[in-house]
Amino acid sequence: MTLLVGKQTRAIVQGITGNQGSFHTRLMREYGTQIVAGVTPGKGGASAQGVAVYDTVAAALERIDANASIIFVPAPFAKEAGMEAIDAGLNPVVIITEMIPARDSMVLMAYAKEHGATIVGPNTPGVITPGEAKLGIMPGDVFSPGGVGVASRSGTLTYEIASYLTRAGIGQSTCLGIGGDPITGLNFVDVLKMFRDDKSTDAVVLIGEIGGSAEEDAADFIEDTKYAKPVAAYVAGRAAPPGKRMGHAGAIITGTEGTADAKMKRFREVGVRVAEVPSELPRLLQQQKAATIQQ
Amino acid sequence: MTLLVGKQTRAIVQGITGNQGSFHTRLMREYGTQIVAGVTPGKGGASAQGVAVYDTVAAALERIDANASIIFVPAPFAKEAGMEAIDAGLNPVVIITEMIPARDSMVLMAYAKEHGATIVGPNTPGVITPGEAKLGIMPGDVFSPGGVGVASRSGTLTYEIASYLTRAGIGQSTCLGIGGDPITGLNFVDVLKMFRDDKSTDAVVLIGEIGGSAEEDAADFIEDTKYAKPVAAYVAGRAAPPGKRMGHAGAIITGTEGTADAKMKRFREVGVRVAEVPSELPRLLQQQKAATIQQ
Amino acid sequence: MKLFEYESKSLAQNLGINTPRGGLASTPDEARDIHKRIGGEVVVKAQVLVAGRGKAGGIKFGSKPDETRDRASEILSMTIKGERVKKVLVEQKLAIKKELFGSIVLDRVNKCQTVLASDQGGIDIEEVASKNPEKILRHRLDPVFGMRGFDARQVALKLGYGGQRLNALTDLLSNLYRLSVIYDAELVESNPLVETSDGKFVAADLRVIVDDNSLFRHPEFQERSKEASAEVTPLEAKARENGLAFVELDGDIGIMGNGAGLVMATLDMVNHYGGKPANFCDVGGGADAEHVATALQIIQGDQKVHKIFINILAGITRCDEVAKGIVEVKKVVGLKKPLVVRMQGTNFDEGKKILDSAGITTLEKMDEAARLVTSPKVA
Amino acid sequence: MKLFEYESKSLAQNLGINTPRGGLASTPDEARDIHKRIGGEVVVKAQVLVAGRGKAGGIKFGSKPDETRDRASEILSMTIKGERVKKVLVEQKLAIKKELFGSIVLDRVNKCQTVLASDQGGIDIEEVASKNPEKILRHRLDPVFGMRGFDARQVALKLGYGGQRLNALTDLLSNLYRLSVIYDAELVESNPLVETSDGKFVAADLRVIVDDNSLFRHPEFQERSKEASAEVTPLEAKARENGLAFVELDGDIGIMGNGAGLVMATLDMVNHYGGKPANFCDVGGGADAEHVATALQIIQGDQKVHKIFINILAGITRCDEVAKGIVEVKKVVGLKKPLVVRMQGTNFDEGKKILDSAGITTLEKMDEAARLVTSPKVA
Repeated sequence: MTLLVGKQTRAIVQGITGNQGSFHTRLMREYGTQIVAGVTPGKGGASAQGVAVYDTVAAALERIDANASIIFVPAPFAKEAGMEAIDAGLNPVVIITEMIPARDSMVLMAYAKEHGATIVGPNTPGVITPGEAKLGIMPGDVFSPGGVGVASRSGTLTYEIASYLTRAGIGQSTCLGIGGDPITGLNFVDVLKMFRDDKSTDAVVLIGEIGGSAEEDAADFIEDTKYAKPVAAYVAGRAAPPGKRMGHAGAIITGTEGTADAKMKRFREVGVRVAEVPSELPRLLQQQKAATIQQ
Repeated sequence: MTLLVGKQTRAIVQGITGNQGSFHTRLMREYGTQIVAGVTPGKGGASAQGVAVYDTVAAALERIDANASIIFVPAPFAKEAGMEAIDAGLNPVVIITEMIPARDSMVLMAYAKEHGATIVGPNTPGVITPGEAKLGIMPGDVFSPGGVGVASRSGTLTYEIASYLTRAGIGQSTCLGIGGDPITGLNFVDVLKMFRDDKSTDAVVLIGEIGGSAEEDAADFIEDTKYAKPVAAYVAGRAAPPGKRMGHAGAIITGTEGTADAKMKRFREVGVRVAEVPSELPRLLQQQKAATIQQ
Repeated sequence: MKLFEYESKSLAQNLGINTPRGGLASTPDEARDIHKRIGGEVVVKAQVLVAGRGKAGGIKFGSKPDETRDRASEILSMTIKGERVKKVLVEQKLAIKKELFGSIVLDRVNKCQTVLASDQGGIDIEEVASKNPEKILRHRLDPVFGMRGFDARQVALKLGYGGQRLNALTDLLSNLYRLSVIYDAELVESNPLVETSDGKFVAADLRVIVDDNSLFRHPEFQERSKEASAEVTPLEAKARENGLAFVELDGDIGIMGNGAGLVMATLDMVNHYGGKPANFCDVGGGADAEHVATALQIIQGDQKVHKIFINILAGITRCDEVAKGIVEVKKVVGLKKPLVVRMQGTNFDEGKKILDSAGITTLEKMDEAARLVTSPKVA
Repeated sequence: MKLFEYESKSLAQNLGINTPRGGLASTPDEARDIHKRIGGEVVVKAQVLVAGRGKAGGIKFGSKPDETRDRASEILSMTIKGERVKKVLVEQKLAIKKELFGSIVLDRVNKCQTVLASDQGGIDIEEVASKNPEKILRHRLDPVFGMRGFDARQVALKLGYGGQRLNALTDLLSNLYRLSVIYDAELVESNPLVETSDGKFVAADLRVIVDDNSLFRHPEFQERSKEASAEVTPLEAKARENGLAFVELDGDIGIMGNGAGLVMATLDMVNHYGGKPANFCDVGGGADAEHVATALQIIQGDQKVHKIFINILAGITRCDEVAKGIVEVKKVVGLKKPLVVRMQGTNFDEGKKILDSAGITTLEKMDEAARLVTSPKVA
């Protein structure tokens, strides 16, 4: 069983007839992902990118089998789209939509927890298992199959780092964006657990950024559980001033909390190798691997 | 372990300083119930009927151990009082308060379900295990210990029937009011399950009334599960006109639904003996017991 | 509390729910003027709270304003199931493509709200329910999260709609749900809910029942809830003002007791022994002498009552208080009808003594008392 | 979006939250008049969005109206942390018994709202948090059911209150929570939250930050959110109007890129190699030529920018579109500062060709480009 998404994934695209939904349905299918249906209210009976469109997820499931969802609907409707996917038993639910009100995310995450569903995002590039399938908007060609699990709070920066890894001959098991919002379904700790239990993953890269304490929590977890797989990290935003939102809703230093330096320091304290610039990551991973093998 | 309430019960009274709360705290204690604390916001530090009063349930639990709650707070605050008891892990939660909005009850029952708590009521006389303890407002002296479980949608009528049973030498295992509201924590089916699994109970009396389908659902359950213990019933409201609320919020015949005759008919179809007048019940129970033994 | 159609529609309009254009008239001339204003053909509908006004002739059509005045005049002089018609709603006749049924009800079994809907609207929905139960669609709503867009959409889809109409019907259902939340309605029902030939959905009729227990948080209904309406007889209104649970019936034996279940059982028992109860009167738990006296006076003030049965099983209530109340009535205004009193429980001895010394007999058993009050001995 | 103290208090008053009596003044004379109207002693407070106005001298007291006018005059001529003071709040001085701290924050880790409170208010709460962390009380709220009465009561109790004051503080906390719900606030903070000598609780100061992502459902903030405020520099305001995520910094290298993380990493790398970024500018995913051109023009229009670094990792974004945007700016207004362009990914070849033919060099590696733009070679 591949982590979160793989050959076995049969996904519904919610918001399939929008620009992004339609465009990425094509790219996901080209990458090999099974997209089995689309949903757009009021467009039932149409087809988008060769995929049948339904008015509701329930209506789609009367005709096809599915086990995952990717959501592109506009922010005001994203909470309910997530609930609709959860009610229908789809899992995981990947929410690409950005600019969702924090209160909506908060309620949706509580709903997901109650129903045992995994939410990736919101405001995420999605998740990819290179060579198998992707539920997301990442360019497939910068990734390559292999053993490094990558979790990130950002999109393009993940592609940048994945392409460094790929060029250095380091393939990836699963790469995912936890999302750039203050409230996301998965945090780094959740993902560290998944990677720990995933046989295809032998090392982990965390791509953090300023704001919140996801990185510190990950460091605590690594320390407390004596995390068995090597972890390397990069934290974006050392040059960011306090009190300013750096593009992502979650990327803001409040008071003295959430600075990149503090996060990097904490990572180093628990034995995580931290890159000063993203391009250092392949080298760090190789060093860390070597060190782990020596132990 | 006694059903719902017994010697082991250590109850908190929410709304202890009100007229009803205070009065019944005295009577419950006189009956032998362990009342370990009271709660009234703003009255922390006081004492009522010799019981220490706290401002919140959590504050009470910092000082004492408790495992059940009985709620007398006014209707506008009852939903939150129930949640407070549930959050504190008290179980069961008996809600005496009447006139609670149906929407509040609906939300509270969902909350209780999510947290695995049992709610008795609202709008119930409570629950009594004769000779052991009572969490409720029923007069203790009409009940006597024995083997008949009694579940009712009404208060005074339950006392009337219990006193018939007691006078006829038929004791009761546990008697409880499920509540006179449209939405209650327990319904007859829940109680039938409890009585089925309760070793102290060897026969069951259901006291129904017009409105809703609690009696029909009980009959279905008795039929479907080939209910092993004898059941006798009385249904109040044959003389009630359609469309009129007979005192209880839940006692209303809507359209052709919820008539006493239909309920009595359905009970008889599944082998439940139905009393024409309440005073018949002791005789019916004895007959039914005899019949069961013959089988 | 049942709302009149025109009240329900006024709330609905504020939430953006389509209703037919029209107006409320108390006189035939007002009805004619409304017709003049809105033009076309109109329907004139009796504003009553009882169900079944259509079959009773409370809905008529007018193609000209003068005709509308005449129809309104007819309806305004009607009494439907005991309820006098005081107002009529004059509304444009819709260009009906299809009549649906849509409602949001309190679902006692599932402890949530449930949508009931059907593509067979405009007729008695209970008839549909019994003849073609599969024609009624049931969709449960989450008790906490309520109706989400996709809940409404799924219902609209099952009713056979797609495209723009799907979205329009989804919006209307969502707004009916919002109505139920905002006003704590135990029932919101539109029958018929009309699909017009131009693809709109209109609540052609609308019934709203507000949860009585929620009235404390609805100041907007405070005045309304005090009005004696046809839902409540004058006697009931008077009794309820005095804090009694009271339902008027058509027999001749006045009934008073403590506890809804006990009073219902009392009515049943009186019936069982061949008597006919004149009312249901629950004085509740812990009633004092004054409360009992008030109840007794209201009951004996009712012309159709020939004898009275008081049935008290005292728990919180005390027999001596009940007795004092009865004696007080005897002293102040006199006992005007034959009276049977059954008392049992708390302070029975004290109560019995008080009644004995006032020359009123008390029985201790309910059965016995019911048999007595229904016998020719008491008349 | 941060609200000014006076805006936050106005919302709070509508919910029944006690705030000091007072008024808003734009001129010293207005301040004097407000003092005359409310009497007693007053406090004059600079209305700025930046924190730390107290230490900066933005809060002064007036015991007479004329004194208040003078103090207001001083404050109205101040600039606090770069923000010009345009208005002052003139409020009655409270009879303080105790200063508390109370806030409702978005709790990222627990995915809920959390109450932070302390009986040590009126001072920098971060100082309390670092010196006496046990003095800060944390109470998590259920993400779905929010703050129930007993949640607020438990907080008030832990702050040491009982009796009538417990209930009063409970009400105030409940209302602060309601404020956070009604206005989608990611922060509601009262510091100090004052217990007055007569036993009332008053939000002496109040900060509210509205979740920017919720603005679509808050028409009441629509005008306000468009205003360029001190929170946003004029350059930022202009960029944001044009749909760019933009933060002004104080260096000299203008930065543009696609994706918040990538742009942050670009700033870091420029810093790493000894450069100083002049801004953060994220054109987002799938930017077309026009969008890129707009961004470039805004960046080169900034006086302090000496050179520009464009860093694009094309996925949805296409290199040819980016190139077209750059070339368009060159044609229409000219490239006025030295420019380093790094591009990689979708349609790289087409993009490079377009830039090559316009005489603009492109690099493919981010590191290399960052080193180049920070070197003296580019000047």
